Formats: sequence, C-alpha cells, structure tokens
Amino acid sequence: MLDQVLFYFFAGLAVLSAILVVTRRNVVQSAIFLATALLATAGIFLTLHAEFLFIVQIILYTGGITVLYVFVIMLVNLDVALHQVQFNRQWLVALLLTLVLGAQVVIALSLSRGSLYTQAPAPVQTLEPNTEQVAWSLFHTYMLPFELASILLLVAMIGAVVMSKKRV
Amino acid sequence: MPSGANVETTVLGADEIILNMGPQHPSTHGVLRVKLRLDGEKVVGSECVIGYLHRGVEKIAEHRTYQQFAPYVDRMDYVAAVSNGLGYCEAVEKLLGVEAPPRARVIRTLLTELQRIASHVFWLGTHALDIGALTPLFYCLREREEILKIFEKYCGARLTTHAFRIGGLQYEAYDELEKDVERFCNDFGRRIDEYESLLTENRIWVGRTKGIGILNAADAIAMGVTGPVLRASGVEWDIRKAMPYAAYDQFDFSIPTRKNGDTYDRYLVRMEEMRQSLWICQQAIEKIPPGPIMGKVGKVLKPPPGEVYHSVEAPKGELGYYIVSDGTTQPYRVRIRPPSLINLEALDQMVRGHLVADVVAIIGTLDIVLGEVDR
Amino acid sequence: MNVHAIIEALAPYLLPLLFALVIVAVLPLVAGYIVLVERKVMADMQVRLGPMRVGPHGLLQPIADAVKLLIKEDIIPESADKFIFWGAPLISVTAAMLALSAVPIGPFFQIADLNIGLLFILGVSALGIFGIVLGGWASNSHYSLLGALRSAAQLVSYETSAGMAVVGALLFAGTLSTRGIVQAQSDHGVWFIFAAPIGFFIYLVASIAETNRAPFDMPEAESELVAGYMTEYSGFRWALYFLAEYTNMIVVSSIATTLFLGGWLRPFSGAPLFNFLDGLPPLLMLGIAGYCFYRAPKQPVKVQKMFMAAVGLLCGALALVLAAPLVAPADSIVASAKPGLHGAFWFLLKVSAYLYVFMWLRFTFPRYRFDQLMRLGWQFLLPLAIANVMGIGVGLALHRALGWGLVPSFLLTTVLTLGVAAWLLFVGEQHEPGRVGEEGETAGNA
Amino acid sequence: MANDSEEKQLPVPPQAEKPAAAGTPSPSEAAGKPTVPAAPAKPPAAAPPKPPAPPPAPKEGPVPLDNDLVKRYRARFGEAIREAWVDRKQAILVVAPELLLEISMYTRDEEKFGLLTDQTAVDFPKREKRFDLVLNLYSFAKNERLRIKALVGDGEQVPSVQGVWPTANWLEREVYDMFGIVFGGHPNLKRLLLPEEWQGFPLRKDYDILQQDEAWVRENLGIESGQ
Repeated sequence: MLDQVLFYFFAGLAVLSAILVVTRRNVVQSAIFLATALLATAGIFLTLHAEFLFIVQIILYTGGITVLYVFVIMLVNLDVALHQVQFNRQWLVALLLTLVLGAQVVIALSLSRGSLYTQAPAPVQTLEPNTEQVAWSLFHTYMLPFELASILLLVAMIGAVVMSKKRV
Repeated sequence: MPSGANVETTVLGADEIILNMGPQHPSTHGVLRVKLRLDGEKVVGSECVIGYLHRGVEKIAEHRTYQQFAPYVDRMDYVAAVSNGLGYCEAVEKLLGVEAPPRARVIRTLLTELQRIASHVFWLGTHALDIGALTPLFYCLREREEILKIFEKYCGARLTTHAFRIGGLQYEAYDELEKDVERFCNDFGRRIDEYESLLTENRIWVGRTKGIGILNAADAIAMGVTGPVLRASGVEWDIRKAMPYAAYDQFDFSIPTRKNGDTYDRYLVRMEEMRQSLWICQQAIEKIPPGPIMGKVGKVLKPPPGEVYHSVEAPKGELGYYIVSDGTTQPYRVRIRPPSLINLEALDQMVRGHLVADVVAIIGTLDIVLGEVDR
Repeated sequence: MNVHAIIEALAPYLLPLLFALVIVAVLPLVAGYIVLVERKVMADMQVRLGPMRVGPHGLLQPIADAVKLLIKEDIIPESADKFIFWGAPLISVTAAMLALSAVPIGPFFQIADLNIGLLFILGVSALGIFGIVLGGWASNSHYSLLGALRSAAQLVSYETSAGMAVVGALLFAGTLSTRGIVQAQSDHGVWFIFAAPIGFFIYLVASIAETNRAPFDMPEAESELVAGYMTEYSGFRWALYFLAEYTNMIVVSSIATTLFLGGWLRPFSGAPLFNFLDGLPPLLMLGIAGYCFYRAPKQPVKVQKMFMAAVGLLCGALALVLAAPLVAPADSIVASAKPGLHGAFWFLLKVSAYLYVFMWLRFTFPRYRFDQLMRLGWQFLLPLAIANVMGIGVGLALHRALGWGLVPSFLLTTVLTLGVAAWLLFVGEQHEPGRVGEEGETAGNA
Repeated sequence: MANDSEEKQLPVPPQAEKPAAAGTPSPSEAAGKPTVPAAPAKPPAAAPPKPPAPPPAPKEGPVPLDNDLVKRYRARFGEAIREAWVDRKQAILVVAPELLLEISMYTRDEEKFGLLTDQTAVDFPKREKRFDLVLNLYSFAKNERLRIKALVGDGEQVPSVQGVWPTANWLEREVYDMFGIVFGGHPNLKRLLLPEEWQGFPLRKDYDILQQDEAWVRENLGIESGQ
C-alpha cells in the first residue's frame, strides 16, 4: 500500500511539475519545476528499487544539467523574456498534433497489450545490488559500444573546446 | 539596510555591468565608493566617488587661530595623527621663523616614527584581511596597541593625540619612555619576522599580490604618487632624506625601494620601512638631548605676512601644508596636501584589466584613509 | 487491515524516523556549537579570548545567537523574486540534512544504509547548490549574483576532483555502502588514508572548496562581495544558509572520516595490544568533567557556576555511559552496546579533528582569487585526482593479480603519483600568466 | 603636567617683543614690492580686529628673487613671468595665466620639475583678480621645490595642466569644487568632494563658515539645516 501511495505521489508530482515547466512564464521558476519533475522521476526509480538509476538521475540531471540551465538563465536578461508573448497563435495546431500523437500511443499500447511484460517484480531481497549489475553490463557485455560512446563524447567535448577557443 | 540597496544595477551592453563598490563595503576602508565597469569580473574602468567624509577642514582653519587649528589636523589621517601634527607644527614654525629646540625635535622624531610603525602595522593587518588572511590583523593590532599605550602615557590620548605644539612640545617625556620604547622595539623586531613568515613566502599571498596593480616609476611620478607606493616603483625618494626635517638628519637609516611597483613590492617596502623606523626609534632613545622642550614662541601667534609650504613624510606619503598668513592670529589659508587623495587618484590606472578581487587588494595596497582623502 | 498490521508495516520505518527527528532537532544546536568552537579556535590563534559574555566561557553564545536570529526582522528586498528568495535557503538546508541521513555515526546510528550510500551523499549534497544559485539570483543584487555564479562554478569544478578522490578509495572497498567501506578498512587492517594519502589530500582540498570555506570562500568573500549570495538575506533565512553551510561541513567531514579515516574504528582496532585505547573515551570525558568542576567555582556569577557544573555533570555522565560497557560482564546487554557507543565516539572525534583542520586552514591562509582557484581545480587537482585513481588501480592490480605486498605496491604508486603532482606544479608554474584576468576561459568569466 | 608647562612657557617673551627685536632688516622688503598682489591685499574680510594696528616689520617675508632659474624663465617667457620672489627660502614665480600651459611644459621638461606636488588656490576677494592659482612643484633631479602662481579673476578660464601632470586631474577638480575656477581643456571638470548639485564654492572668502547649501541639505538629508 505504501508503495502505491508513494508511486502516485511521485507520479502526480512529476506530471504536475512538468506542466508547470511549460506554463510558467518565469524561466527560473520553470527551471525549478524541471528539477522537481526530475526528482520525482528519481523517486519513482527508488520505489522500483533501482537505486543506481535513482542516484544517477539526481547527480546527472538534477545536479548537473539543470544547474547548468539555471546558470545560463541567470546570465540572460530575463526581463526581456517576461514581456514577450510566449504562446503563439498556433496552439490549435499543436493541440491537434498532440491529440494525434496521443491517439497513436494509445493504439500502439492496446495493440501490443498481450506482449507487454506485466508480471510482478522479483522480491527485493533476491535482487543483486544493481550498481554492480550496471557495471557488469557496461564493462563486460557492452564494453565496445560503451567505449565508443565515450570516445564520441570526448570528441564532442574537445570540439567544443576548440571552437570556443578560436573565438577568443 | 542591506548593503545591496546601494548597488545600481545598470545593464550597459551585452556583458558590461556597473558594480557599485561602496560607500558601504567592507573593503573600501571607510566610505570610498568606486564605480567599476566590469566585463564579467574583469575591470575595464573605474571611477572614484569621494567626499562622503568631507568636513571642510581647510575652511575651518581660516576661522581658528594657529593653535586652535592644530587638533583638527589629527582628524585627517586618524591612523597617523602624530605625523599630521608634526607637519602642521613645523609648517607654522617655519612661517613664524622659529625652530623647536633639539630635545623636542628628537622626541618628535621618535614619536613620529612610532606612529609610522603603528600606521604601517594597521595597514598590514587590514590589507591582509582584504586578501582573506584573518589572523595577521589581530597580531598587528596587538603591536599597534603597544604603540598607542606609549602615546597615551605620553600625552593622554591614543588616536587623535595632538602630541606636539607649535614651537616644541607641551609635555616632557615621561620617565619610562625610553624603557617602553626599547621594550617595544625588542618585541616588535622579533614579531615582524613572524608576520613575514605568515605572508612573504605564502604561495597564495604571492599569487594574490605579485603582478597586481603595477605602477611603473614614470607613471607613478606623473600621477603624483608619493610615499611607499612611489618607492615600490623604484624611485628612491623620501622627504626625510631629501629635505630633512625634525631630527632626521641626525639618524642613520636607509630608504627601502623595490623595482616592480606591484602590490607585493609595496608590501615588502612597507615591511622594510617598519624595520627602518624601528632602527630610528632605537637610535632616538639613545640620544634624546637634554634641554628645553619649548621654543621661543608667544602665547599669541602672529606670523608675518607671507606663505610657506612644508611637507613631511607621513606614513602614506608626502603630507604637505601650504599656509598663507596675513599677519593676523588666524591663518589666511591652509591648504593640506593629502597623500591619500593623490595616491588614490592612481587607482583607476592600476585596476584596469584586473578582477574585482584585485580591486580590493589594490585599494588596500594604496593605504588610503578616507578621513584624509575627504578632509 | 487492523492496527497491528499497520504497526508491523511501519515498524521498519520507526527507528530511522526517530534518528531523522533527532538529527533535525539536534543539528542546529550542533552547528551553533561548531560556530562557537570555531570562534574560540580563531580567538586562540589570534591572541584573544573570543566569546566570553554569554554563559561561562561563552558557552551559551550559540543559543543567544539563535534567539537573536529568530526574532530579527525578515527582510525581503523589494525587487527580489519573492517566491524563489523565500524557498532557496530551504533547498540548501534540506539537501544538506538529507545527505546526512546516509552517514554512519558508529555502526548503529545511521538512518539508512543504502547500497549506493556514498553516491547518495555526494549526489544529494550537490543539490544544495540550487539553493545558493537561486538565492543569489533571486536577491536581484550584483554582489549576490556574482557570488552565486562563482559558487556554482566552484562547486561544479571541485565536485569532479572530489568525486575522483572518492573513486580511489572506493576501488579498495569495492562497495558504495558507507557501512561496507568501513568494514573493508577493518578487513584490510589499514585506513585508506595510509594506502592513498594523495587521494585524501585531494579530497581535503576539494571538500574545503566545495563547502565554500577559506581559503576558497570566493562566493562569500566578505572583502570583495560583501557576503556573496547571502548579501541580501537576514534573520532566520540567513541562519538557514548558515546551517546548511555547517551541515555541509559535517557531511564532507563524515565522508572523509568514513572513506579515509576508518569511520568508527578505533585506532589500531585490529591489534589487541592497543586495547587500552578503549579506555580513552571515558577518560577524556572524565577529564573534561574534572576541568569543568575545577573552573566552576571561579565563575563570577552564580548562574554561570551552576551552568559550568551542569556541563561537568553531563560530561561525567557521558564518561560513565562510555565506561559502563567496558566494565560490564562480557555477555550482558550493556557490554554489547560498546561498539555502538565507542564507535560513535571515535567517529565524532575524527569528524571534529577534520573540522578543526578546516578552521585551522581558514585562519592561516589568505584567500585565493577566483581564477587562481579555477586554475588550481582544473589544472592541478583534477589531473592529479585522475593520476591518483590510475595509481590506485595499478597498485590494486599489483597487489591482487601479481601478489605483491600491500605496502610495496602502494608505496610505489604513491611515489609515482607524487611525481605527477610535482610535474603538474612545475608545469603550472611555467604557464602561470603574469597578469591575470586576461584569459577568458574560466567558467566564472562567461 | 599642564600647569608645569604653562609655567615654563610664561617666561617666554610675548609675541610683540620678538618682531621688534628682529625687525630691522625687513621693512624695506615689505614696502619694496607694492606690486605684489598678495601682500597689499591682505586685510581679509573675516579677520578679527587686530590689536597692534600697524604690524611691525616681519622678520621673514617675501624678498624679490633673481637667480639663475628666474633668469632662465625670464629669458624664455619675458613678460609672462610677472614676478619672482622668495619667501621663507621658497622660490615663487608669478606667471601669466594665459601661458600657464607652456610654462608648465617648460618647467616639467626643461627644468625637470617632474612632480606636481600640489595644486590649489587662494582667494583674495578685494583684489581685481581675486584668485591665486598655486602649483607646488618638486624636482627629483635637483631636490628643489618651486611654486608657480597665476592670478585669475572670477569667471576666467585657466588652461588645465592635466596634460602635463596627470595628477592635476583631481587637484583641479578640487580647486573647481572649492573655488569655482574653471579649467579649460580639463576632461572631466566636475566637483570632487562635494555633491555635484551643490551650490556655491565653500573656500571663497565670501562663503561664510556657517553658510551651506540648504536646498541640497533639505532635499538629500531630510533636515532643515546641517548647522
């Protein structure tokens, strides 16, 4: 029961703050709600006993990326953004598209209902600590793709540094 | 009231902002206000706004007799009141054409040099505090306290001493003056090494001061900078040697100079100056001559018409008095040449290209006292 | 579902909840007394007495300060973003307290032993930066904004180094659980500070920088930015920031203690020869109690005498509590409390020592300038931390795969890492720009 | 202590006695240069009544000067060097304000007076040109001081020497602030010490010590008067 309460709490929080992210006019407040949404998602991971995902979500998304957002936002002149009309006239079209997309998702889900993996999760005690599991799959099973991805990121990083250096 | 209320938030260009430092800011040593134009944290220009402490000392002087005005000068550079008093008394003596007796001159020199140490030591503490070293301040204040105690024993006042009178001294040296000064000299000689061990070789200190606020000799002279700031730029000039006054011609001391003219050099110059002052004090207590302490001046001072400019080497730089007399008991005009004001003028040149943190270090290294800047 | 079932379902939450309540209730007091100790230490180093007025030797000063802060006017600047200004300190203090929940104060006192414990502490305490950045932004003041920007840049920069230093120790332990890390040090028979001294040094520097303490207290450098991000705050909101700062200090000290200083382990816990050290905790408390009783009659006011005596009594009682398990029969309940009680004592002692180092450094060094701090972080500390991780990896490989002894393999890697440090210093010296502020690549200059 | 020293002071001969004793050499000097504006314009408005009506001839005072330095100046600038005298062993040149800039250049470059120690003014309201603009100079090369004066009338413009000695920037601002002397060619001539909106120039002799800019005080300090 407690698990359910927690799940609905986190889920509700996540959806609510996600809505607030796009509706708030103040960018900094949007950023705060973004952080809240991410934290709520992390909470859902925690109820699923995926501790590693939970903490990665916090460290990377909340502690890393959102902080950078806030950092950038603070350097921008907010007064300008506040006085601009943020919703343009195409919201009808957007609503239509959203409905279509939503319908697609619903149809896809209902069609593939039988093949969805819905059985009860294994009891917590039998799970291995999932940090180790993640490490095992990253550094053994998927070693090559992982390293390739790392190199790709490194290249992107160096590229960014070189480009910003040239500007100086 | 939160001090941020003083911050004007004028956004100029894409990234040039104006930061209003002061007049209520912990590191502007009083009520200096510096308007900084910043590019990020880099200073691209600055403007000093001063006058918050302006009391119209020069105007007051025209409405006081010569003796009455003497205590007022103590309130300009209140960190070095004795030096101010010496300059004023000697200027008036020059105007009158009298001279203080030898004994008075040596005692004056002794007290002025003690005052120089007190001023420098106070500077060292606050400068270190500006750069983030908390502890030296308290050690420095301890030493300053010893000097102030000597002043208190001598004339009853600690800060605004009014220790000298026109024509000599009012008070005879108290009995243990020599002993007190000797004890202080012995302690301080050891302790100044201790302070240097805290800072001189410290990597952070060197990193924060070396290459900061460079003023080369030509610029320094053009900007009229005097005192330790000038000497750190490589100009070996000290009024005590160039145009000896009081009893400086009787003492042996050297003028410390450095080449680079940065904050670190100014620090070293002042440290060395303290040692030299100590050396002068040690010589002075050995040879205080006997004799009267008051020259032949009357109760009513009426200098003959004319004018005089006399300057002394105050701890901050050249402190000059330009006095015009019309033959009455009141000065017709007293102009004070404040070293702090003129040294502060070089600030703009020194801070350009540095970071906000360096501005604090540079204000500190100029050793300004706002009471003297604004008068 | 009856009441019994509910109680049964909630039972595992009760003890942690109790601990959490204790921490939330006690922490402000502890933080207050850390401030008092800091002031006393500072005073001692600066040839003066420090607070002496409120209570004997100023012992009640923190309470007076707290009362003052509580009843102070709460000023919210007119042009501030009210909502964020109001909430920012809460974020900071919540994050700091949350991080404390995974810290094991002795083998029994811990709110939650997560198997990702250490990551949890690091990740959650990093959230406190939100409070600082948002508070600085919401104040709508230049000093606050600059302070917040510096703070954000500084935290992000030094977190990488701290993380790397932590990784070094984790390689030894092979677990992220805080309890498991201490256990590993017990099993290895050596605190990790001796195996990875450079890792400890890196963590020490990075943790000072992360908690914005001198000589890295850029964000609140009072001589430059007045009070940095806290400039516009007053009263209780300001106190919350202060609480967060001191809680963060406790958190980083706890991490350092857990990772490098053997957590709650007694010195030489593996050697029966040194069992006499078990007697140290009660004797120490007894000594403090004795000193209090000795000083009590010399207090000027009666209330102060009584207060001093009460402190003495408290310490005496603590001494008794600590001594009881030592003298009780080996199989009694009292004796079984020994690891918990003494563990807590040793842990807190180590945390205090670490905090003392924090204070000591603060009162000794001048402040770094922002760009120097960034250069130190990115060009010296981070490369060194990476070298340290690699060194430890090599050492472990030598030890485990090639069967070298623990001592020679880590002596070798430590020397190698020291060589890297020397080289980095040398290179840094060569490239140090004479005039600063000319290169614009430091993060804060963006 | 105080009593002691007063007693000690008592035997000191009073002021009046001294000039009489030392008065022989100077009356000719004081009378010898009636053209010197500083000396005759001395009786100021604010001075209290002087007890001994004719001040006896002073022991020290201005003496006309005609040494090598002055000769060089006269050779170079001719009539622009209005006067030269020495007072208390300090050399003073009175120059024409129009040529102040050229004379300053020459002083800095040829005579090596590199340091502008001080720049100020003195107000003699009863004179035709009421202000003395005073430049105190020092030469590192010669270890000598020199004072250059220029007589300036109310509302006249003086060339700014800020380009010669950069330090004059603030000093001229202060002079403007206190006396209202306008410097032509000054890049930033505004008040230095007083608020920019301040009315009046306090160091003029007709600005009484009790006078202040009450409008400013009322508006900015919220009080009726600062006195």
